[in-house]
Amino acid sequence: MNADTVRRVGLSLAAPALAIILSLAITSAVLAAAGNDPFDTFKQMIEYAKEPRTTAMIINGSVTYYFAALAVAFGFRMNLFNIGVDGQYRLAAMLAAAVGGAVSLPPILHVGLILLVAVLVGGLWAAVAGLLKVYRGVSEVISTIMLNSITTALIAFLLTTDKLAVQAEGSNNIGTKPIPASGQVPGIGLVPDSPLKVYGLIVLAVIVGFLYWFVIEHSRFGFDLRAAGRNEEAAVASGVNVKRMILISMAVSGGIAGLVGMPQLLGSSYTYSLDFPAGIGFTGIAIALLGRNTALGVAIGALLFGFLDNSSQILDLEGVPKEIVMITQGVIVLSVVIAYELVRRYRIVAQQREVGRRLSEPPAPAAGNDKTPQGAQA
Amino acid sequence: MPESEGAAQSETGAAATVPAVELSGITKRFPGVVANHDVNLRVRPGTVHAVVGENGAGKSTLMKTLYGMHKPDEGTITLNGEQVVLHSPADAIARGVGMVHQHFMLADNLTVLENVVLGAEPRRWGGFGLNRAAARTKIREIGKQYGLEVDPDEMVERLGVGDRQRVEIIKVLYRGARILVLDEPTAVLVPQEVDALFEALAVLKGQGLSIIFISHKLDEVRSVADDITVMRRGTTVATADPKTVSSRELAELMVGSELPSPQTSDSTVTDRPVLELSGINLIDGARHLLRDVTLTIHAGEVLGLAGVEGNGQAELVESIMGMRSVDSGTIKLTGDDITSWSTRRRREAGCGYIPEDRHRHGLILDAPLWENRILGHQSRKPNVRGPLVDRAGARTDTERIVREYDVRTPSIDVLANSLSGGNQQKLIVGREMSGNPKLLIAAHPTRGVDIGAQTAIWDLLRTARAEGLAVLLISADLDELIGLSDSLTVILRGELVAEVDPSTVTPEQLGSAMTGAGEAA
Amino acid sequence: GGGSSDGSSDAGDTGSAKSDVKVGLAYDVGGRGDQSFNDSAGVGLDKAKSEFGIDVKELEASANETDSAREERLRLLAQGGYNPVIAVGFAYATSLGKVAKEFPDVQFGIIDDSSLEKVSNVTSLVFAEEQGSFLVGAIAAEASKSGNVGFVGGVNTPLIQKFEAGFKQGAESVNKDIKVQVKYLTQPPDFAGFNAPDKGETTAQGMIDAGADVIYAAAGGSGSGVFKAIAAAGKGNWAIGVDSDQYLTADSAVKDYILTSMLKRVDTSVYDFIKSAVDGKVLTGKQEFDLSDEGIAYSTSNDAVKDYEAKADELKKQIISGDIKVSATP
Amino acid sequence: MSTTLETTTPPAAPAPERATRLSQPLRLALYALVALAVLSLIRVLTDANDLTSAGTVSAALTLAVPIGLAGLGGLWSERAGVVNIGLEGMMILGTFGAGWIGWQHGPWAGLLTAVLFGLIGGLVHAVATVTFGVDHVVSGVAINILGLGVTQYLAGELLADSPGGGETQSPPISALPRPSVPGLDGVLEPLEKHHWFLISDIAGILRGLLTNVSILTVLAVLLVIASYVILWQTPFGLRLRSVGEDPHAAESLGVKVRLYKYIAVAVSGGLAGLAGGFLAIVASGIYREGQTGGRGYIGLAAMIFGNWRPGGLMMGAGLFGYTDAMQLRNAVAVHALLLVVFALLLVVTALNLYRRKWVTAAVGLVFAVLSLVWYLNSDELPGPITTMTPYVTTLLVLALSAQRLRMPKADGLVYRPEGK
Ligand SMILES: Nc1ncnc2c1ncn2[C@@H]1O[C@H](COP(=O)(O)OP(=O)(O)OP(=O)(O)O)[C@@H](O)[C@H]1O
Ligand SMILES: Nc1ncnc2c1ncn2[C@@H]1O[C@H](COP(=O)(O)OP(=O)(O)OP(=O)(O)O)[C@@H](O)[C@H]1O
Ligand SMILES: [Mg+2]
Ligand SMILES: [Mg+2]
Repeated sequence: MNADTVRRVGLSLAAPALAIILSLAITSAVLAAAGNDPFDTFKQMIEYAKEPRTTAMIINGSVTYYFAALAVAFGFRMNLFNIGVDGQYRLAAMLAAAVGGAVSLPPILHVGLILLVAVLVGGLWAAVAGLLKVYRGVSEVISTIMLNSITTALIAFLLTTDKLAVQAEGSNNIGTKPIPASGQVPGIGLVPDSPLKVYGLIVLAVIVGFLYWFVIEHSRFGFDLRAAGRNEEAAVASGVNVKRMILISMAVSGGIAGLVGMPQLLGSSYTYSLDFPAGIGFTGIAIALLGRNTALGVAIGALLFGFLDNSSQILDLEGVPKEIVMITQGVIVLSVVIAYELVRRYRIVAQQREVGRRLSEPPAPAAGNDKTPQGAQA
Repeated sequence: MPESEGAAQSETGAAATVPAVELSGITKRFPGVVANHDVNLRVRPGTVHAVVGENGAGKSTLMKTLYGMHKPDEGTITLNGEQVVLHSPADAIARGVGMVHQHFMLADNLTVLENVVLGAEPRRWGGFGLNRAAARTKIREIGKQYGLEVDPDEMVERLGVGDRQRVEIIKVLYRGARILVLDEPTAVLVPQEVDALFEALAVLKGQGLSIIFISHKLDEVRSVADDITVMRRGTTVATADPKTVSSRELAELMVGSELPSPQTSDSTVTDRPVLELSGINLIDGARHLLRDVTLTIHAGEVLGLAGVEGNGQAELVESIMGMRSVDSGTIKLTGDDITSWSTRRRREAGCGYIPEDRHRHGLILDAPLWENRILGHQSRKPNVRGPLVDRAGARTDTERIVREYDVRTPSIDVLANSLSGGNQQKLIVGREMSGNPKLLIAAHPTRGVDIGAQTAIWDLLRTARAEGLAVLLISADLDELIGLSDSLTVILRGELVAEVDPSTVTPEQLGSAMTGAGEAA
Repeated sequence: GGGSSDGSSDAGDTGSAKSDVKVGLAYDVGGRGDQSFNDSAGVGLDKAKSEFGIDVKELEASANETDSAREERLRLLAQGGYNPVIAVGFAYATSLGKVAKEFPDVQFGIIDDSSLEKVSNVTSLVFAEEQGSFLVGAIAAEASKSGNVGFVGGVNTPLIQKFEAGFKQGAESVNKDIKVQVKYLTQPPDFAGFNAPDKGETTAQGMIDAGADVIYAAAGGSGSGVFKAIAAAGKGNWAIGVDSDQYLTADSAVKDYILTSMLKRVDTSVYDFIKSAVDGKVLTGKQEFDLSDEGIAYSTSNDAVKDYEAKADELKKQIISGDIKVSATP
Repeated sequence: MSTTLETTTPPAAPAPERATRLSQPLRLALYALVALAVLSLIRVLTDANDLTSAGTVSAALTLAVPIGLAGLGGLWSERAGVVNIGLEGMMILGTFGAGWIGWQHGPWAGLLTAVLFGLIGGLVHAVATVTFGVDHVVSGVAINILGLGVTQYLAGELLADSPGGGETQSPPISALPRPSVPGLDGVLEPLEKHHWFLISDIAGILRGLLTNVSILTVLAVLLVIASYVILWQTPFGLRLRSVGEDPHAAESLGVKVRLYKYIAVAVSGGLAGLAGGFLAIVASGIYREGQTGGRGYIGLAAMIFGNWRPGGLMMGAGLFGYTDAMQLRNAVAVHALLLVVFALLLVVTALNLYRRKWVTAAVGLVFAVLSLVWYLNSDELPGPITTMTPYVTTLLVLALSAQRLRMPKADGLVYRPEGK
């Protein structure tokens, strides 16, 4: 048994290790092909990442990614592919920003209100796809893809000076009315001697991550969710109301998506403007898959992507095209799953060997007798 | 056992002609499992050769070897005197071997024609195009020749099991197979269909084809086979002569246990109605799936529902379990009207359910056993505490089920799909029996399960019944149905058409009632 | 990107009088080689480089990046001893606001934004696009026989709306009941509208089918599509380019249909700014480029425009003198 | 025997689909005509002549082709049971290939490269999903990231110093021929210009479809037809589809499952690459970063929309291209579309009433009224709203008709050979 656990741990470490090596190798090959010294490049990135400010930036980026990936992962847990996280968080951020800028409340309440609006908007917007799936049989893949584009148009429609937007004097940018201090979330000096503070909402990220894990792994709801995800028909037979589950999980996924924009909004920009980051929802998909849809795995994935995205800034300065990190990201996603797949296969074979060892012994009748269905008469 | 071995010797000695199939010393190992060990099988040309053995005895594996689906680790395959090495089913097909698999191998969304010709398509447009017309005619011919008529252009998903079985056989004949392997072909058929099948086999035999026939139904085996080979724990332990051997002897050769008979002991029926259906109608668009179904099951009663598959049994079960909402009529469980209840609530109220297709409706194959134990009991102790899953509770209770119901598994942490079907079934039965249910819906509880497991499951049903459980039993195995039921109802085209007395009815009479032939009579 | 690094290396030998000023420049999304806005800035930089033999470093932006990324780009340049540092595009405003504080002795320049004009070490380089658009609008109205002209905006942002506003007013100043069709190809944050020639072509085609015979393409890279559509419509239809003189850069099949271009001399602004730094009396505050200083103008390289120059120059005088006030919002 | 036969086929089964399938072409033609009549009527009422003008149709065609080709790629691989989210990435590879080679060696060479690059993307997907049995979505997403990263990286290396090009775009690519059916224009144009009921509409549509059409558009249409013939009328196609329906059954009949999956996914990639090539060479005449703008995903949607069949896919892509052309070309016409929606909803509501689906009918009615009210109280839609048109329309049509979708049975399932 003990040897077993050792092996199991070894295996679970083997996969990521294998993946990292693989992706490093391929990335290096690409770099070398273009006449850049791989080793030097990695060194650059790591050196740069070690600077306190960059570290803080990496963490901040990861916090945002984490919400996005969790949102996607939640859907995946019951076989829902929510490609719409991108639209959901943008709409949520925009409306939450508008509300936050419009009202003035005592600090905690103000922040609470903004977060609430964001979660509600994200959830409801995602629920549209849920409703379409449940009542009209529209694949959530299509509907969320369409809703992403609709969101863009909707935001453009609302984000004008005669509606929700204001334009600062002399600026060509346009955004919602800035959120007053009472609605802002102060940063945390998590990284020693970094002038840049870590988003205060990292706390929320941790909480949401914990809840995600707890609900999925330990609650009845989570069990139903995973059951429906793994064998819908069996779930129905077991009394799970799958339609309701689809609606709920779509809404929850969207609710989490609603939080994606919050760290940026409440921690740094305080307004939703034309240059508010878009496309995080798609990164979220990759990270969710990279993290096997588990709270911890996703966290690691988010940090990895955060590191690659931010530390690549230095490369341009050194004349290395920073697009290289995108290649690395793609390769990592691929090689991780391949590595996991190989390990998984090994596990199954091992397990069957187990089953076999206990069930089928060398066909010596003596050994056979006690195993004959005779014993079935309980 | 030795004397039967002797019998085997004389048998082989007697066989003058070159055997159509000769498997000698076949050994097949799967990771850690010896599925076949030194298997010897010889099939005389133009005969029906039955292979019997308990679940996991290695029959399917052996046949898959003969069909080229995997290579044997040791041993040789000789076809019509010529030793061959089969790398793929294509090789086997090319050498005239055809196989009908234990679980249907048909693509639902393709037509009968497409399923049949796949891999051996008649061509047109200079070899580029698929010649449907030619295929159609050929399929019709085969149909006429062997009485296996099926509409070539029908979607397979619309076919009942009987027709599917036919399609499987047509597939094989279409490829001009001379050696036919049928792996548990009758498991899902009613007597009339079985007879039809056997008629077809007779014709084939008459044309000199050799047939290998696998079944768990020993009477059947004895009636159709010319020779019988018995497998046990992965190897051939004996050959027997169907004319002389009795089912009991066969069973002993197979498992050393005696052939169980599903006779119910004296009636335990009470007058407390548990399930009351009145005027149930279920309509899907133009289709009237259930028409005015009314029945009552009392505590301690096993009500058998006889019917050819696809006549509304599944729909009825799903209506009772609340997986479908009926269009009219009421469903009562021990007095309370549950017509509008959710499936979960009905389960909580004491409805147990052994589904017809354990893989689709009964289990999460890639989840460990203990999680599968929770399935269907997500809202009840010992699996949950309040809104949370109680892992410890669920695990200990799974241990109990594995113990009490003799589920053969190394641990409760293995995934359900690494259990053999028989053991999977026992797990499900154990699960549904726990939380002492008032009503148990058992659909084909022993389908594809070997005699040992069958006995166990039958005993379980009896004990539960004695303790006042009401059982709705659905089965294609009419002996089982007649043997276990206190009362029998026949369903046809979604209607309850006949009540028969299990103590007097014969399988044949029941079968004709099921197929509507009874109506005329 | 890869191309940019060589900037610093061969700086020495190109220049005549080697200056020790090091200029950092951060591009907007699309970057060097977008044949449009960013390139225009690049041209100014190159000119300065070869004239003063200065050291330059160009950094590219990537799509969908956050403020902190832009911030970091500017910071890296400032830390790297580059001074002045030029940010191309209004998207840098927020991040520059922060970085400028961190590096008080570095002079920053930002194009298309003057929200930071109060900050002493930020020079706002802004343009009166509406003025130039007004002129080409007038020219369009003059050239149009159908009394129906079109405006194709790349992405629906306030900046591009300035072009629209000027164009409309200009056209109406010539023919008060002229029909002006307006279409923006995409909505932010979908900035594809600046490089979707296919969308541009389809839209222009639609405008032509709806009667337009002169179309103003304020759509960056999508303009080439507009030119295609006009060329397909044949003689008598005109396209109007933007930013640089596209008559000179467009491919031969369409160039003759480009009546004129609204010149927004980002290159000049960049050059002037760098020059001022090299000369040691760096420009500060809000530097507005407009018709008066040729920072905004319309091109006359296509002879076809000759017939309309008189009118245009007339209007130009009035705008400079302030007799005509051009509003910057539609 | 015979009695058995009758009763074992589920008697409850509805009229066999075959019957309907036979009359389907007729039905579709009828629908098309009715739809056209309605459209024409609305055109006459609103005189939004762009609804059926040649310009709209040919623009719609150009916008539909890349989506259609991408969708066709999706169809090939999903028919073989491999979900292909990676279309976008393969398409991006295609655009770059076309741009990079296209500007140096001409459009045909560029096109070939586009297909080749897409094909490589497809093979990566095949290796991951078929050989390594990786989850199809994961591999697809990874390929989308890779496609973007690789092209941007390569563009930086290969296009940075190209004349008139740069790190984010290629120099112009010379155009491909745009043939017309000779003599047609002269006949149809006057007809169209009269704006007669129905006649002018038909004239306009024909003119859009048959005159000044890019050779590549023609090729694309041929490819759709070819795909139908190959997949549904040849042994090869049957085997390929069987692999997507039930690989184990196929395997048991000697079909080389993995081989067919590989072929399908490779073809899928090639088609996606071609879609990218079309964007770069025909639609834009240039490669530009971010040119695909999510069309890969739209293509996927179009394929699902079309129920995994070439005909349906064509309709999906067509609908999208048409509405997109509409919103890009002519605001008045888009406004008129509100009336079309109104009409559509009325019809559907009527159907639902007939089917006694009260709730659905009610919902439909509400939306119908809303769209009518909206139409009457506005004379143009705000710019941003018009850009929604294709997406909203697609959702709308799906919501009104999405039920009987039937994807290949084994689509997206990882296949493992017997005993492995
Ligand atoms: N693909 C496989 N991989 C690993 N082990 C296998 C595989 N197939 C069969 N086995 C092993 O071979 C044994 C025989 O399996 P097989 O399916 O031949 O039993 P069987 O005689 O057909 O049972 P049944 O009568 O229920 O069909 C099984 O118990 C199992 O342990
Ligand atoms: N593809 C496979 N991979 C791994 N193991 C398999 C496979 N197929 C069968 N087995 C093993 O073979 C054993 C028996 O398989 P099989 O399905 O024949 O069981 P069975 O007893 O025949 O079930 P049933 O009673 O439903 O026929 C199981 O224990 C299962 O673990
Ligand atoms: Mg079996
Ligand atoms: Mg078997």
